[in-house]
Amino acid sequence: MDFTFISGQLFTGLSVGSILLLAALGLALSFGLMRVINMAHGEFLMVGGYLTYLAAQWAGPTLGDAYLWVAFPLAFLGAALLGAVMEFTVIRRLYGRPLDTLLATFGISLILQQAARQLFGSTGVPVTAPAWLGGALQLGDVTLPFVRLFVIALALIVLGGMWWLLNRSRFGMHVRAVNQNREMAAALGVNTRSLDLLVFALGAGVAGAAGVGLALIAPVNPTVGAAYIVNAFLVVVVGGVGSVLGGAVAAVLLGFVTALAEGFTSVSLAQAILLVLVVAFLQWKPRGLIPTKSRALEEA
Amino acid sequence: QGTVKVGVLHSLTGTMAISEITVANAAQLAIDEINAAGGVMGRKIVVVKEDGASDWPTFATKAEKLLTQDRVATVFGGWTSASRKSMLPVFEKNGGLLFYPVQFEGNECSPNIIYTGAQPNQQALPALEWALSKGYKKIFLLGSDYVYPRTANLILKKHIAAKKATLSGEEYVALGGTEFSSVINKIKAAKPDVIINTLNGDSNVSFFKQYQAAGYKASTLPVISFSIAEQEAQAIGTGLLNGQYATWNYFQSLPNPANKKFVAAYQKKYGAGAAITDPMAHAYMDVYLWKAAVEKAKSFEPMAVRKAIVGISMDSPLGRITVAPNGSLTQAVYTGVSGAGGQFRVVAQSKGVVKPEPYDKLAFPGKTCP
Amino acid sequence: MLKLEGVTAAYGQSPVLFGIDLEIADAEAVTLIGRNGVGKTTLLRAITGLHPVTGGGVRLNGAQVEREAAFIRARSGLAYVPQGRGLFGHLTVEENLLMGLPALSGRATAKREIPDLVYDLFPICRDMAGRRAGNLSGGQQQQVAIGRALVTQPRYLLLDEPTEGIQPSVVQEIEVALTRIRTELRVAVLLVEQYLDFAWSFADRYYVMQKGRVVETGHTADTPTHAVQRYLGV
Amino acid sequence: MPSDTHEALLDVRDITVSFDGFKAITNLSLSVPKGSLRVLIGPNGAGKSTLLDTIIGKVRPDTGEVRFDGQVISTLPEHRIAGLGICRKFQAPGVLEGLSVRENLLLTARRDKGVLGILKSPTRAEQDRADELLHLTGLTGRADVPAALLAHGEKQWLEIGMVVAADPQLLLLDEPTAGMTAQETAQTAALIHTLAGRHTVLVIDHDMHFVELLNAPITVLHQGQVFREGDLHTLRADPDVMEIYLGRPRELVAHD
Amino acid sequence: MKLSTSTMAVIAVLIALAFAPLYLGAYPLTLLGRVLALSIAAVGVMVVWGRAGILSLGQGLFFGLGGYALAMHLKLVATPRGELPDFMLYNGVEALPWFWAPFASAPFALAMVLILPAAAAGLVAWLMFRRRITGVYVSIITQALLLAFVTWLNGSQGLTSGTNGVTDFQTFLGVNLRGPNVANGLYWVTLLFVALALCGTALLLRTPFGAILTAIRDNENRTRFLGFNPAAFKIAAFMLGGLLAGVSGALYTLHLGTISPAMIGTAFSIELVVWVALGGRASLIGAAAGLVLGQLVKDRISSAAPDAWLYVMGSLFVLVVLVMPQGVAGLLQGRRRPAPLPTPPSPLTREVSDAV
Ligand SMILES: Nc1ncnc2c1ncn2[C@@H]1O[C@H](COP(=O)(O)OP(=O)(O)OP(=O)(O)O)[C@@H](O)[C@H]1O
Ligand SMILES: Nc1ncnc2c1ncn2[C@@H]1O[C@H](COP(=O)(O)OP(=O)(O)OP(=O)(O)O)[C@@H](O)[C@H]1O
Ligand SMILES: NC(N)=O
Ligand SMILES: [Mg+2]
Ligand SMILES: [Mg+2]
Repeated sequence: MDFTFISGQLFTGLSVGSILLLAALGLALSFGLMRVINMAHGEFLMVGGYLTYLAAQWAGPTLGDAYLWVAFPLAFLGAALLGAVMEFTVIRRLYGRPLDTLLATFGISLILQQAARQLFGSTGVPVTAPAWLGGALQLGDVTLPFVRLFVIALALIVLGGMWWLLNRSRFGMHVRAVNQNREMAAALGVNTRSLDLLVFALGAGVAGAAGVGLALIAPVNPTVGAAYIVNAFLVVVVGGVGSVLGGAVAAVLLGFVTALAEGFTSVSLAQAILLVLVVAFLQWKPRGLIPTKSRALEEA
Repeated sequence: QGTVKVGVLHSLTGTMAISEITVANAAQLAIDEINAAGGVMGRKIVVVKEDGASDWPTFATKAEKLLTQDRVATVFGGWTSASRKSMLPVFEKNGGLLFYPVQFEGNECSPNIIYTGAQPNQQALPALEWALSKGYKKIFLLGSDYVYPRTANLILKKHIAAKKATLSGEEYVALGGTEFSSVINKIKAAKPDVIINTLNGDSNVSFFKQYQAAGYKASTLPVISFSIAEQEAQAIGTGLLNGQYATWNYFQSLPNPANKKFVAAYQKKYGAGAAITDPMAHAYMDVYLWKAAVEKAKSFEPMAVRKAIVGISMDSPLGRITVAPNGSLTQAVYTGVSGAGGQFRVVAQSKGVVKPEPYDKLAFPGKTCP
Repeated sequence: MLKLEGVTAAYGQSPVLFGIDLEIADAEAVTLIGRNGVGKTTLLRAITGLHPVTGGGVRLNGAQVEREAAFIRARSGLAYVPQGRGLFGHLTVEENLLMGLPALSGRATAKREIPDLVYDLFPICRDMAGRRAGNLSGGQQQQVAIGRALVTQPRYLLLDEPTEGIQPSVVQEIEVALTRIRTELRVAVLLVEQYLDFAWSFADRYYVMQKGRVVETGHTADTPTHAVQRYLGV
Repeated sequence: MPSDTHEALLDVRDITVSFDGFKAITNLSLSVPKGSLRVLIGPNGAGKSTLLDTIIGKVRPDTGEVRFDGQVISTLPEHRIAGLGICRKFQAPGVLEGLSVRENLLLTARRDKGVLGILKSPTRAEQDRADELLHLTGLTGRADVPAALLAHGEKQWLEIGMVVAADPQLLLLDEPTAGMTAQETAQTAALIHTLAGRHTVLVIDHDMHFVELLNAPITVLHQGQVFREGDLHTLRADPDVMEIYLGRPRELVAHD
Repeated sequence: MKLSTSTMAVIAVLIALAFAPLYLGAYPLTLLGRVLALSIAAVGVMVVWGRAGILSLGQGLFFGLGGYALAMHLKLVATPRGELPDFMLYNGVEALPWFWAPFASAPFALAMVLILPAAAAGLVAWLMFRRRITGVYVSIITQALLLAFVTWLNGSQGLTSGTNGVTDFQTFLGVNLRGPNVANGLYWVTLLFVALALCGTALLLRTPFGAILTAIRDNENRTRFLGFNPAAFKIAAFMLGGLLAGVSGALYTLHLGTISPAMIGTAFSIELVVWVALGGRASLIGAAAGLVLGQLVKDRISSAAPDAWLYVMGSLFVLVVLVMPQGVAGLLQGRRRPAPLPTPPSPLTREVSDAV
């Protein structure tokens, strides 16, 4: 194993971590805070991907590569809208029943996948990264593709925003209060219904925006969400449910573990190794890297 | 009395629907054409369409239903080897007949299955020959982690060794995998001349996006793919695939008249831009093959049809094909280069047709079909 | 004025409240007593909007509110300190107090901050501002919970057994605090209490509940505690 | 009142318990003789509940140890500690909500609590005991109601019934009268008197009427340490205790 | 013992099922046999989830172990003496792997059908419950373990035949599996196992074991302080669930003539849970019937309208959870006992409770 290879794998770890993080960030809201096991989270990523495609179709001819700047708001709003509808029709009836949300949202994910299949065909749609993301940064022998760097930056920006929102803003405090004791928050004048709607929609929107990033390196097709969902949950669990920073550390850690396992064994074995390591890790720290006591979760 | 039932069993939902729906469409097109022309031995074909749902046990269950409840004369279906393997006992137990239209790994010859897709020696080996002839000596094998790529590569490795070429690496990614960073890093370290790609389905999209991001292009490191046809090319985005190679028994661009007619008819029915692929062409042709065999046997009885089908020869969109005694096709092999609109331009083709060899002589010496 | 007219409520199929009539004038202190399980907590929850009424009306400052959501009622000046205190265990004491502010939205006059009076009445809110509320002892939590209710600048304060589990000296402090709340802030208080001596010395009027009904009411000044004891006995 | 460790059923030796650096209990020692009744009072936050938590194994002491009947228990898993005959009533009622009131009592009354032992149905004696306790706690009419549907006070009673049903050597009662009426409080005191002697009982409460009725030696805890020990009369006269705990509540004024 | 009407109804249904070969056609009978085999796993889900409150999304793991244990035997029997199973040959495996060898013996394989899943479930449960991992963590961990198992199966083709799974069986205990009367026999054997699973589990849940599972589900800490070791009971329940899944997997393998990773994956495991939810997670019969009827409906609709099927199934998931959290069985007995599950009684008092 030479130096180039190893530094290449380190970068791989970082970029895999950033993708895991992007896939998981929306879950920090819906799962971490609201305790909604949203199995349709992957489909929000998918929606983000399809909206990127549509943005390229509509805006591409006039804006060229700048379509990407249309894609982000479009994907955010589109996914948020979908999330809002979902919250309004289904999720709000299921607060406090995390295992039931798991089943219901799994159903929704089936519906969304099938809808995507009928709208866009079961074959995926092509999304090509703008030309200015096409090159790569050459550090000695190590190639750092711009697309990858872009995704890493995107993950960091979204992470920072979410952390601030949840831990530093008034809004975040309300959200945390509502999710500890919904009734009491209402009795103190918090409009819990609209807050729930907002938070869930926000989580969905974040996933939608993340979907833009993913579309640049992964396929956009009806089943792409399913590819990310398990890993996204693992990130949240390993990080410690309810902790955005824990999730970030976990994502990077899982990224490095993946890169190491892939680098030194085979890519096909790495996933199994990773999963077993995660389970072993949870033996050691059952509540993840940064644990928060969360009765709602334990009492499920 | 006036009709005959046949089954069409493909994944209409789930991960494999991406490939199989259009294959089912192609079979349906052939059936419609035959019905419009008066049917088979004077009987109209009635299609019983079932969804294998990308789930192998569902394939077995639905096959059982088609054979024991609907009592169909034959079934056209399957894509993955796994689905075929799970249907095989059902067909053998109930004496049914299955037409299987996709390239596969060989090593199997059930009397109840007509394997019309390429055997390894009709796709993988000719592709290797072509690569070697172009002077690519260091070969990297990349595939999805399932039986077809693994077995195809096992055979390729024997031949690479026999031809004194170099195997510079071999990697498998789980079906549906989307992350290729490590793979590309390994490829970078191995510095191959060419990649032989047996990735299936969506993984190809990720692979080519990330391959390009890492600074590769066809001119610097060509990729020869066995599971990328016109349809997949569209999904990947042709920009990413430009100049890359694929090897098949069929391309949409083949100029023969049967193909022109097929392409026109398909696009008329399913949309002008519809891409047409090797498995679709095989599926379309399978229906005509079955019709010819029924007429030759003068019976719809599956085993009689199976017996009659050997030796049948016809001009199809793939060119001239003949059914060999082992139930596979003697057919030509083409290597194409990807260009505009997801179409492939043929750059090399086999000398005449290639006989099917279910068991590779080098990898599995002494094994033959009964 | 807070007024209940024939309020009924149920848990699923089983009715718990059978036509409750009750009235609290502005700045009045009223106590509600009754044995375990007669429906006192349910009644308070029905008033706040946390439990749906199946019939009857709740009037707050003259407006019918029995169909309004709990947060609307909180914004109209209704504050609630539940049995068990209902603090946000993972939030700090200060954050818990800040959580009283949403009740001020839509009220133009209100200053959106924690009134000094809260720290004045309950110094613990300052001393323990940064601690997680869930880690406080019972008595400390009770004080924070009342303090938080005051942050909402209520006109009506509903308290469910605030002395339960509180050390005697703090009970006394709470009594002092509640009396100041009444007199200085002119907040009306509805107090559910098992500790009769406390209830009697604090409240002007009383209601006795039995099996989901109000069975007796009067002025505490006119009625010695032993006269209502029989409702609380076996 | 230090007692000979051989007689002591419960012997807490010099324990310290801290949470994230905050010391809830500091070098506390306490021993309770077999068959005795002991009352524990002290300001909110003094560490009373934490002491019980430590005895039953819910929290582990940083230093020191807890002995029961001569055996160190502060290292045993919770269910083993309970199995030795220690049962606690929690401050907030902790009944088994999905089970009926009777099932709650029957389960606690079982002797054999192992996985295989559980397969045996309740004995006649256990059933009789459950009926008796239903009567004692006034829950006979609610016997088949799921415990989730009980009111707060009824849950309190049920939990007292469960603690008695378990027939432990040591009963730990954390504010058993919280939310009870004066009459119920008196009943509870009477009940505790019938238990003491055969059982060892440690009671925490803030209700001085109740404490008075219990008429037992009192330990005052303050800031995680034993502050005073004595009878109610002495303590009421103690200005320090008044300062930290009793204040000058109405009943004191009335009774003095 | 006096029989309740519901018990009588169940017995009537079982009798009707016993005579099904007389009045059902070949395909419906095959289908019925298969879903009955699956219903045994559903009974396990009812115990583990409905009673103990542990939502395992990895039942496929234990189902798969039972299935593979039998399949390995069947494959060895179908392989000529002295040869390797065909897929090993194609993957360049030269000698029979050590863990395959003992499966040549039928008694060993049959014992493993029971032991492997139960032991694996016991191990998984021990790892989780020893560390007091609960709630959705369990769901996510079981799903991850299942995924690891499936990934390993897929990636170890020389040992497991990978994606294709183990196929092409010929005989079992001397019976030709493709023979003419095998279908009826297999059906009856399956029905026998279903009846055994139902009766055995029903009897078990009537003992205080059933009550303690409920107690643990509702308040694990409290049961601990009452002197019960919740981990032990949860492990026992999980092992029972695993055992039932394993038996189910073995029977299903026999019915289908193949076992492959795709049959045991996450989709399978979640669907299993959903059908149990549909029937009623708190009721044994509900769970089993939910699975049987759900699968039969699925077969029908997916044939009639494959495109609509996913919409139907997705909506069904949502509706079951929203409209009938206790499933159909819960609706049927709704009058008798208010369901305690959906409304956690008073979050207000709970919040500051000392986490009992
Ligand atoms: N979540 C619930 N579901 C069903 N019934 C309930 C529920 N909560 C309370 N009840 C029932 O409603 C009745 C009234 O309960 P409530 O809590 O209002 O009584 P309370 O007067 O406050 O008693 P306490 O003095 O014990 O607090 C009781 O009989 C109780 O069993
Ligand atoms: N899990 C915990 N984490 C952090 N601090 C804790 C925890 N449990 C208790 N404490 C702290 O330990 C101290 C003692 O608490 P404890 O509950 O034992 O008091 P108490 O004497 O029972 O009070 P009360 O009479 O109000 O019930 C309190 O200051 C409390 O804040
Ligand atoms: N046979 C294949 N391509 O799976
Ligand atoms: Mg109450
Ligand atoms: Mg306490």
